Amino acid sequence: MAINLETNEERLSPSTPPQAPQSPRSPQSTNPGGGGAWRTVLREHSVYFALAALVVFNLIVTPGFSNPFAARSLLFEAAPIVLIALGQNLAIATRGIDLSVGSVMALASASVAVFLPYGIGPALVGSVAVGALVGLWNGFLVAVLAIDPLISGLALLVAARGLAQALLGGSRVNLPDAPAFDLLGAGTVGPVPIIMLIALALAAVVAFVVRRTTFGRYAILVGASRGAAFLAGIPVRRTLFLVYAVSGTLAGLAGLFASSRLGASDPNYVGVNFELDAIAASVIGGTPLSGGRISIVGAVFGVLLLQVLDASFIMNNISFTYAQILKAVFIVVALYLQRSGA
Amino acid sequence: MTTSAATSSATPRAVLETRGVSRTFGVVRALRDVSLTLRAGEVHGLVGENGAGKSTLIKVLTGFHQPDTGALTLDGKSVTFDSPRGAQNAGVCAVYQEINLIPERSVADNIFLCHEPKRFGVLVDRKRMLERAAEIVQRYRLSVDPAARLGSLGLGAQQMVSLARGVSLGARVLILDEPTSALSSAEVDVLFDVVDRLRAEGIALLFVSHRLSECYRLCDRFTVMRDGAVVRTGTPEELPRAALIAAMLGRESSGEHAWTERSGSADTADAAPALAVDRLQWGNRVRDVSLKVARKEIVGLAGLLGSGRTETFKTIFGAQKADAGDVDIAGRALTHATPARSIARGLAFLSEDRRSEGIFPRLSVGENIVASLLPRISRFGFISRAKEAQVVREAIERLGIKTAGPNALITTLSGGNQQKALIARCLSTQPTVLLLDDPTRGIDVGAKEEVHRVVQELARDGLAVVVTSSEMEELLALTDRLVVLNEGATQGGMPTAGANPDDVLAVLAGDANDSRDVSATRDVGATRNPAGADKA
Amino acid sequence: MANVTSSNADPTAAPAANRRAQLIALVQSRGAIAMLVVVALIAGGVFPDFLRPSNLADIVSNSAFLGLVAVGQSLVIILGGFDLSVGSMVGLGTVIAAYAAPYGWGAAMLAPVAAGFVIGIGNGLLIARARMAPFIVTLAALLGLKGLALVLASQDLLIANPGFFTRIANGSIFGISNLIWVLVVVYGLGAVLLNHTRFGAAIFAIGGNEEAARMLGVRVERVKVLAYGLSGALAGLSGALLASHLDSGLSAAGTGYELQSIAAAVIGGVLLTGGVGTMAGPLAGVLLLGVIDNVINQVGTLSPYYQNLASGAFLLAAVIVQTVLTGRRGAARAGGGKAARRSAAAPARS
Amino acid sequence: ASAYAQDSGAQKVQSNSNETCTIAKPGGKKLSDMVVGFSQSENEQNPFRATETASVRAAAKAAGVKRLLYTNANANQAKQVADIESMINQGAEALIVAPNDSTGLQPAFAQARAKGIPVVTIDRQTAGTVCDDFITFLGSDFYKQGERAAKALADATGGKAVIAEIQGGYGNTVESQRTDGFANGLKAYPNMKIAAAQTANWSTTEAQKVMEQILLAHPDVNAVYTHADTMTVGAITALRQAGKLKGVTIVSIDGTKEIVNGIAQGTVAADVETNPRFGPLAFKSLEDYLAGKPVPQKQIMDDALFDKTNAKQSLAAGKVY
Ligand SMILES: Nc1ncnc2c1ncn2[C@@H]1O[C@H](COP(=O)(O)OP(=O)(O)OP(=O)(O)O)[C@@H](O)[C@H]1O
Ligand SMILES: Nc1ncnc2c1ncn2[C@@H]1O[C@H](COP(=O)(O)OP(=O)(O)OP(=O)(O)O)[C@@H](O)[C@H]1O
Ligand SMILES: [Mg+2]
Ligand SMILES: [Mg+2]
Repeated sequence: MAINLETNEERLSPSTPPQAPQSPRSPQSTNPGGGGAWRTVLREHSVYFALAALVVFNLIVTPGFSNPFAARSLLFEAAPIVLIALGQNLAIATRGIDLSVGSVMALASASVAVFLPYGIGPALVGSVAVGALVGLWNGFLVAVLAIDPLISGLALLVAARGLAQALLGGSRVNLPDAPAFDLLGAGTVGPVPIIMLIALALAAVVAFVVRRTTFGRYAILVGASRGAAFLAGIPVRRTLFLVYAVSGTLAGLAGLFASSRLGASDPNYVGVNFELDAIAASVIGGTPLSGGRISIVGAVFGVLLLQVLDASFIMNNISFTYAQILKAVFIVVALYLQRSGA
Repeated sequence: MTTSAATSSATPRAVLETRGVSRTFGVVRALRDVSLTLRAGEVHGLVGENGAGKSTLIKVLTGFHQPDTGALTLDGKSVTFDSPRGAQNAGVCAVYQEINLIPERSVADNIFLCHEPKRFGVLVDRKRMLERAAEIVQRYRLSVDPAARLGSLGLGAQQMVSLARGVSLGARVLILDEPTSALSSAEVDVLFDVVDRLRAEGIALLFVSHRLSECYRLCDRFTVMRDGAVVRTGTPEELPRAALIAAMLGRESSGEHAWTERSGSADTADAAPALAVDRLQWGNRVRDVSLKVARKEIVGLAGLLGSGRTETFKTIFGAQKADAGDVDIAGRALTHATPARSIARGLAFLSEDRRSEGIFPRLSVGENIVASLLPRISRFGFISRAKEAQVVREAIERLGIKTAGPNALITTLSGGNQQKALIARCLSTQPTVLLLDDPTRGIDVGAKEEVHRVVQELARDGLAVVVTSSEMEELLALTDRLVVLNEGATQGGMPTAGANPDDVLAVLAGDANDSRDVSATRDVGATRNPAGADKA
Repeated sequence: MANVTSSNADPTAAPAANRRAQLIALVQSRGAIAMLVVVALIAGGVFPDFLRPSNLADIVSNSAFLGLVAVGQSLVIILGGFDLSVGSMVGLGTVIAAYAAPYGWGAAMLAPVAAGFVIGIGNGLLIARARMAPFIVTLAALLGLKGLALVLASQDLLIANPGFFTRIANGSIFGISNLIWVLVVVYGLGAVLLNHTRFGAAIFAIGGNEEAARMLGVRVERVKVLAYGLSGALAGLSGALLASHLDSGLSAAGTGYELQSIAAAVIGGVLLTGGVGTMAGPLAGVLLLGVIDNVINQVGTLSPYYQNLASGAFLLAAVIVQTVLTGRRGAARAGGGKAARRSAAAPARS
Repeated sequence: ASAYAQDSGAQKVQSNSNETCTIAKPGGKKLSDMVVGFSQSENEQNPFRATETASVRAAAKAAGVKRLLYTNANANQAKQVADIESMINQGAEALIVAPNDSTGLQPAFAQARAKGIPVVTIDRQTAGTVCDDFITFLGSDFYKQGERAAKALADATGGKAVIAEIQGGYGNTVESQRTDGFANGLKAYPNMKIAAAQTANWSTTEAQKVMEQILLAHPDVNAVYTHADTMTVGAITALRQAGKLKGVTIVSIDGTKEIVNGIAQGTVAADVETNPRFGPLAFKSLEDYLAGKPVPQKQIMDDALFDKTNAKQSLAAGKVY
């Protein structure tokens, strides 16, 4: 019988002693002094402040950023990542992780081309269904076979992309002009892409599910303590299974969105390293990797933050090499500021 | 019983002292202006309600927390410990309330972590380490294999390993934070034996316990804490039981042992018992368990440490799959049991391992309380906020959980209040059968009374209760009858009316003698005759 | 791990349960080795060229680079963390070695190791002191170090004066490649470090229960920082040897090592939850990955997409076998099922 | 030498170096009783790689080799060394290598040399001693490709343009030579300015995003140079979505069907060919070498330049891939 599970599993996250929780919910954790209060607010909402600061900076410095098309283009890029960040957040809340999402996007993208001969409808549905299938398989591995999600995700990350490439013989396949793809790939309402609206609507649904449904609560309870959840009669396996299935399905949808945007099925480049962006966005948005907590709104803003960051490098023509270093520094500093002062 | 024989005449030398120590966590003032003196060759008792600040004080003494204000002196010299390591090196060691060892490592590894015997100056001498561990284990009559994985031992045995470690470090100040809460009375005797020996060796000891009888048996001096401050100090003579309790609670109490006698109103006439267990088996830990509990009855499951009480509960509850045997609830068989199914059928189970199987850290008190109830306060999967809030409010009120509010984090509560929240979780599903594994472990006198009151009320209202406790007196007072468990098998029972602990031990001893388990015999022998056991 | 039965243990106590527990422990620690042998034998049966000594030697020597990284990675995982930065560090290591090579082979070997150590310490400080999540810190390092390597070497750097430095990785002693010697020595030292030093005991303790380790007097911060430092240094060493092997500094070298080394460790029975692991296991894991690559080459006609599919499937199969054999499955239900039985099956009190 | 299936897209050699390699003692071995190994460097996600492998496979069949071994290093230099070693262990007697990098094949070459195995390197040049490490290099001149692209772009824009350059993956000689060659080619045209240069990692997807954002930051961009057709596809999508496809002149490198089609339709100005059909020439070089004939150390391809004058014919003749 393992004791002290909770500290044992702090590993994915900052190792705060369990007696010293730093939760926004704890009344004790707010500093009594007036000076500390605003600092706490700043820290807990750092992702919003950081995004605001970055946007202001870009508006002043970056040529073309104030162009409404800049926002539009950013939102197009961000929509698929928002979707996979949603699934990722659920997985992280259960103290897991889903590394397969980027490759699942590629597989879904390849599936669009594979199902196209049967019509546009089957292509749309089929690609998302393939994502769901991979998610179910991942869920089976994690929930039933109790494989560590990091490893099952890693194996799927490699295998799903291989499968995607094998399906299309490694090549990119252009999608035909069809209203459905045009709508997803280029349609906007005002400056906001339709796919972003869909992603936001799904984010709202997930946020509601997390807050108000048993499934959402189960996910958090399972993440907070697996052992306690089991004894409290919570359907641990079913919850885990569902979480990964949802994550896979959302990744499938993200793959469809990305393909529509590209006007092509691209098994090679769709979703490469997106899992890392989704994880980073979640953490920056306030969902700790050690589970038991979740912040959907934070994750959405985390995704936007990283997208704006990428865009500011490209638009200022900062060489990729330096951009990568700067991005790394930015992530570390952002998270450091979130932690310190606690 | 050993008492402060040598210490009453001259005041012994002060070893570790605190002066005016304060410590706050956010808005909680866990310690205020605490001054305490630990003397060589003296056992100092630290008592107080749950959340009084005892554990926090200890963590300050061992360098785990730094005091906000105040100072520590060791041998008259001012010191600061920046980490438990620093304290350990200065000879201040602690056996913490929540067992803090490494479950995946061996007993010997745990005992010698950070002070392993070495070879060639750098390499760990494993052979010598195992030998020395075996020596220590034998000297303190711990029946554990030094090479065994610590996690494979029961909590009690782990507690003893923790103690063995403190001793092997050659500490000058040894702090024991509720060391007995997981021990059975036999083990407690071994522990006390050790403590007596250490006292004779001139070591300064700090002893924390919610079992006042133990405190009186062992301590030379008391410090009473309330709300983070020291309210009284004095010798046992100066502070008799009633005064001590009054000081702890800040009011008069009905007294520690005023257990309400059970009226014995069990519904034994019922056609089907509320819970019937027949020849239950699970691996080699639960070998043959049968018991029947009627509505309104409180049955105690008595046994030595490691006799399989916890495993029995878990098997009944479906947390582990029985290999054989039947469980009936109100006459209907419970098949393919899982916790969820058991709960739906009216069972409720409270684990003895609060930390890893009880609380959901990071979540609020409210969320902790309703965890098992979610299917019932939701419709089509949507949780009803109003019902949730109502359940939580009622539970906090009913059990008197001390919390800043339903949204406070469970980890900010003291151990006893966490326990109450977990009991509230069990009760929330309105069970017909309650399985309580050591429900009063680590909770204070006042809270204990409340738990007893609640349990007895529930039984009066028609529940069937099965309960264990590491305190035999408590078990006798609380229950209608006992079922004795030995090595995973039930061995008949006895009514508790008029019985005393020795009677139970006699039953246990008799059974143990029949079996070939020498350790059980030895443990019981130790209880009755420590001196004789010494020679054994 | 040492499973010495002490004099205190009663040999007759629950022998069956004991044996089962020992069996499980054996599978956990030696399963990867058994799997390696089985896969190698099958491969040898199907592809006659596979078992040629020169082929086997090449597999081992080519595994050295990932192998060194896997040693550090395993230490960090046992400690309860990750190091995702190792792959980029290998690439940066080759570049640094190429820059240092004109100052002699000693500089070319030492500079990458020192750089890796310093960078690892940096990771460690952020993780242990600032208490940031290892996943994120080392992920950022992965990005940053890759960028740094590219800044230093936007093109491939040919090592100017090859000489002795390039013979280090390509030479042999007693007919056995130097790389194999290095691999053996590093794994040997790793095993001693892990099982026979206080540092190793502290690593296990922190991975098993960090809070407890701190209370028991382990200098948690220091050990963590040092472990990440070691991981970085070993990645640097791997980079130096790779530069010596390939005669050049390649910023893209080592890409993907982070995940491969984690996979090797897990196949080798290191638990991702920390606190459990050996050195022999990960070595077997690395060699298994090498064998898979080699077998895919022997098939010859497999397109690269199927290679990905095959290695993903293999990784999964290996982990499933591990999980099923060790009965860790119950862990998902924590407190129930086989996991609990496993603990119950441990040596009984005597 | 026409034992190999010839197609209209076959490579033509533009220049042979004067220096040659000749086998020391021709052993009279014939390709038809030999095991030949082909080490591909990168994933066949790129039509270039796929065509290259197909070409080598077809030529091997045509030459009637006993067995063709195939490995793919997945862009991992250390793996390529291991791959080549494993093929030698499987009994390869001749090797065709598409190096992943400009350096780093030394240990593999050393093993081949020790066993007297001739090596032909194709498409990317790599460090090594000619005739010892490899007998010949077949491929394009990437630097020159960059220069030709610059000239083509200048011709198409009349020598005045604001250029966005979309580069290949960093840390790779192909990328750096195409960058440098282009920059050098532009020196002759003072009115041609590079406004932004960003990598898109050879990826269509990334190229689309990069192009989009460059257009926002530099609305005045009216010319695009990309290092590969894969990325041109993404750039075109971005330009179309921004409604700028008409006003922007595009020059690319590779010569894939998709882009040459674009030339025919008027979306793309020019495409510098990189011919991946190395199979026939590689086997011919091996054959000659084994027969004791001198083989030129460097055989640089005569790359076509596709523009609106020849796009339709090239497509019809199947010259593009
Ligand atoms: N890290 C912490 N953060 C916030 N509050 C804390 C922390 N540690 C302790 N407290 C609070 O300090 C008070 C004292 O707690 P402590 O654990 O010392 O009590 P105790 O006397 O040991 O109680 P028990 O008998 O239940 O163990 C409690 O109100 C507790 O909630
Ligand atoms: N002799 C033993 N051998 C193996 N495991 C043991 C032994 N004693 C106890 N345990 C372990 O300790 C845990 C609790 O033990 P068990 O249920 O048998 O005892 P208990 O009577 O409830 O004692 P406790 O007072 O410690 O709760 C179980 O996980 C069990 O596996
Ligand atoms: Mg306490
Ligand atoms: Mg128990």
